Amino acid sequence: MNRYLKLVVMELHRFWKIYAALMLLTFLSQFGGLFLTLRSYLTEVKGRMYAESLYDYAAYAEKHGPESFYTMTSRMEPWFTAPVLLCIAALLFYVFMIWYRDWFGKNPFVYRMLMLPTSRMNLYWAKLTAIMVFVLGLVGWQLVLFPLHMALYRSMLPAELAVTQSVESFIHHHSVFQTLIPQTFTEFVLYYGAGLMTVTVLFTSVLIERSYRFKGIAGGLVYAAASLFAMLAPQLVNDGIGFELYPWETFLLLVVIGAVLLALSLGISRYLLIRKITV
Amino acid sequence: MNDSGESSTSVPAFNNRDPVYLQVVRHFKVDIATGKLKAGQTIPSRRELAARMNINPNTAQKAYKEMEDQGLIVTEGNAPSKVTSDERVLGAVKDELVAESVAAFVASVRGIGLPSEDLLRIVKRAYEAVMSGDKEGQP
Amino acid sequence: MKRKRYWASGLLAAFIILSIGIYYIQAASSHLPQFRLAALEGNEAEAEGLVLSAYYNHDALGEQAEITASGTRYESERPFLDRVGDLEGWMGSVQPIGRLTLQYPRFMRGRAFAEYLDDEAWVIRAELEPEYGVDLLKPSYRFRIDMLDKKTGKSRSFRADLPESKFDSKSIIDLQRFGTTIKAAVQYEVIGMDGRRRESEIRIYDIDLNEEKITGSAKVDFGTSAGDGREIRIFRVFEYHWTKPSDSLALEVSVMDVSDLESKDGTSGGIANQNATAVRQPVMAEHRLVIYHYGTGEVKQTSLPLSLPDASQNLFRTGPVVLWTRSDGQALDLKGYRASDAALAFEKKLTARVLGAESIGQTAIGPDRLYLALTASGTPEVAAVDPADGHLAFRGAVTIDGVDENEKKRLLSSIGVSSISVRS
Amino acid sequence: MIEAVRATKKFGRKTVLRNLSMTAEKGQITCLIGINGAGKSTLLKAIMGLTPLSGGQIRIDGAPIGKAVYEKVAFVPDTLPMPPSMTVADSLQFMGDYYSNWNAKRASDLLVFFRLNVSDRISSLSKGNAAKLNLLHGLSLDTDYVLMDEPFSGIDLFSREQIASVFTSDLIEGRGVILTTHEIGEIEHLIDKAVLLDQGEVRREFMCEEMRMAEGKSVIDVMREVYRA
Repeated sequence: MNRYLKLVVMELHRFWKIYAALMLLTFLSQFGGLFLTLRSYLTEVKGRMYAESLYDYAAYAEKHGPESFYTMTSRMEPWFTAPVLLCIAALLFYVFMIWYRDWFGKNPFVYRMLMLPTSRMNLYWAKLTAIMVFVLGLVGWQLVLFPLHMALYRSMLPAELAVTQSVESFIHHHSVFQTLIPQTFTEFVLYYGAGLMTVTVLFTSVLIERSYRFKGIAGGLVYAAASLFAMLAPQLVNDGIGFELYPWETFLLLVVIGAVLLALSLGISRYLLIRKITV
Repeated sequence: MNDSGESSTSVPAFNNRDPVYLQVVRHFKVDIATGKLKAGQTIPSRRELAARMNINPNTAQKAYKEMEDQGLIVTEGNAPSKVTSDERVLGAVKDELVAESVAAFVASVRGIGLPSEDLLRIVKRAYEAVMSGDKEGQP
Repeated sequence: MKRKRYWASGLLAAFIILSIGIYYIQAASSHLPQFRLAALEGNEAEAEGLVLSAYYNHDALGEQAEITASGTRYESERPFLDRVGDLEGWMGSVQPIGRLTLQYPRFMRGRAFAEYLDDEAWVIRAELEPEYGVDLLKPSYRFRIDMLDKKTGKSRSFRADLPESKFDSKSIIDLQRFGTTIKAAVQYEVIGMDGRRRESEIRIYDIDLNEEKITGSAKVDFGTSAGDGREIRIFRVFEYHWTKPSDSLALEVSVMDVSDLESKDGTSGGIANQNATAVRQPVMAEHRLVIYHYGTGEVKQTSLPLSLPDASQNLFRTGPVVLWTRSDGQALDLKGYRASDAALAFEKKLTARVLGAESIGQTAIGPDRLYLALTASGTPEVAAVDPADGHLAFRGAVTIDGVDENEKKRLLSSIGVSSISVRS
Repeated sequence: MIEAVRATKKFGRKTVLRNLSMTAEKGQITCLIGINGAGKSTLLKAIMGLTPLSGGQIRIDGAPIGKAVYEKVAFVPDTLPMPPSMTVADSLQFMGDYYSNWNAKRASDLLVFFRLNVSDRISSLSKGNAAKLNLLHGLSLDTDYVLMDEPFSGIDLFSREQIASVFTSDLIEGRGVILTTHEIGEIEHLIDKAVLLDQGEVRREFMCEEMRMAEGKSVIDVMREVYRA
């Protein structure tokens, strides 16, 4: 067990510089962008108040209405959601790089990794854990940033123009964040469980490629495509041949298919890592 | 494992064709015959020898066993081995070396077909020259 | 491993658990205000099953909510499994089909949207299936009848070909059973390219369940027909329990005078012609309630008040009574007709003032009540009218407990009721 | 004893190991000799389970290869498999973390013997120093066997001598060593057994001393016979 933990700590350490950069970038882009947007909004308001001779913010609010935090963030797009999408892309890329980096360079670290006196699945679990920690870390980071942004919004905007919104309500109505941070914890576990399953599928594709070099690439792609098709199957059944699945049946089917794919991916990965992988 | 300095036995150049362990034994015989190794003197351990002579430790091990079989060295328990103090054996070593060298010399000279008296005269002169050389310069 | 790295990883893990954990704990524990429907007049039981679909707009984003006598259910606070398993929600507002799906999932699978008869012995489903022969634009139609025997649980289906007709649009609007004969009311319409109904006709088909074929058909004749400059629009009067057996079919027939539209600009006026400068609405020339009695084939009818441009009018049926309502937001005209002979049973005028409200909004029909959405001093209210004689049986208002007066006022003013429905 | 039994390995259509059988005893130094591409490295990797065989089997002390291999056999590949950003000290720390049979005392002795600087980064090490660190990692594990892939090739003379001296030291004693080289040269006296490989097959497998005793041939002589014929 502690070898697994040591491997996890190592995998986390190997990526922390880029990870810290992603967190910092998200903060600067969102917080900085919001600050600039708020400032320009305030100058705009003052300009209009002067032009329309409105004496105080209350009058302005009466005439033009307040500006909620939600609309403020949509004003500053893409600076608010672009960093999030960038982080997602970076992590998706790292799902592959976390394996391939061991094969690169004149001294391929993979020799040493595969010669560690521990089950090779510990390597697999460590990399899987690292990816999930990175993903959840960024989700946590975003959840910490929201109250911070709202505090900035409340501090800079006069009370008359401000609309108090809860983080939860903001997330629930935001097109990007409502999928990243679902409404209930059950859904959070389901969404990120599906995410975990997707990562295992991608890991399996990588390992197929690393085990059967030439036809491996095709094998890897086929496996990923097959898994995607399997996950879409319930929906295809619904639209296709008219055998209509009730919502809870579709949901159940998806969970079962997901679990099967997860088990399949882990099984194949285990077999490849122990039997077929080559340096 | 130490990078020890000068060793009591010189490092011979081994050829690749004769069994290395026999070359080691012969090397010891020469040292005994030439007096470099005195009777009863302790000799380096097997691993030390292998390191000094840059040979395979198993080969060194085999050489020591051969020397023990020929009674050249004596090993009690795991104490370091010693050269035998049995004069008869030491004498025999000299004789064997001389006989071996003479046999090799005779084989190589035979082809020339020199009468034995002349041959003996030449050898005597060469030998005395070398021996007198030994006394002046300290080899 | 260097101690520093271990600590850093531990901290990251703790950060994740805390940030996400706290968010979801806080999200789960924070509750939006619990409004409820309280009775002002009439007894409490009337509010049972009443559901106000509302919009609580407190932070410029707003929440969808359903307010009932027991409290408020917010869409954003519903547990996931509740949402996934919610068949009735999934079926949308078509209540009876949602309940049927819950009761008979296998029978209802795949072809939910159709005409149903849910009597004590059978659930019968009727659909019109197009059969594409040579001319793709003119498919021939046939009845597809599915029957589920409630006692045995077994179901059977059969098809019966519909006779050809020049009408291009056909739909089944009612289904009844008399012994082993099904009576299906089919509405035929000719709909022009501009979406206006040229002609409209109702035929009643007798389908024998044993022989599984059409054994007779009759046209519902209410003595008027489309013609030059006249169009007929026929609608079935909405009933709450439209799947339940009934011995008669209530129809709203309106004859529209389109003569001046067609002759003047040569093109057909009306809603569809968007680019016409002044879009003239066709004028309602006649407006009738027609009752067709399945047993005798008799047609009883009476004339209904004409619709006024700025007032919304509705027709509802609850078993023996057909209600006509017309509201201009300030006053509600109500007429009750007997379904048996289409005679006027009562007439009433309910003004907002009488109801102690500022305005009268949307009307909705329940199993045995007509509901009116009201707003009184910014607070959403509901009035329930007894369809038998039009008297006010119940009045309720949305309220919230455990807050002081002006907080209550502020909260109630941020509620907007969009529709009333009854979930029995 | 490390045993290859009819080991076969194909890369696509190219057969790298062709029904190769050989043995390497514990306590002996066995040398795999062959020109590049003869399958030397592949055999070592196969023994270490770093690449799967297409056919045949590898047995270590009678047991097929599995996870336990890595506490029984140390492998020194031809390049140092450590991330470039790691320092020498990190690499020792790493080995200590994951290998229960890591002998830290011996590691630090070797550091001194090989004159390696603990704070150097792997990426900055010379080829010779990298080879020595690589060897250090392998030898500091208390294993029954040590496999070395071309330990001497392409490094400076002084490092080569240091590495050679290791073979006659207590570090190797009692352990089975398999090393590969394509030019036997000065290490002929160090090896007990020679296995001549050509195109993935064993041409000759013999004990050097017995060859010298019986046929008076050096390893190089045998090589000439095998590779010239």
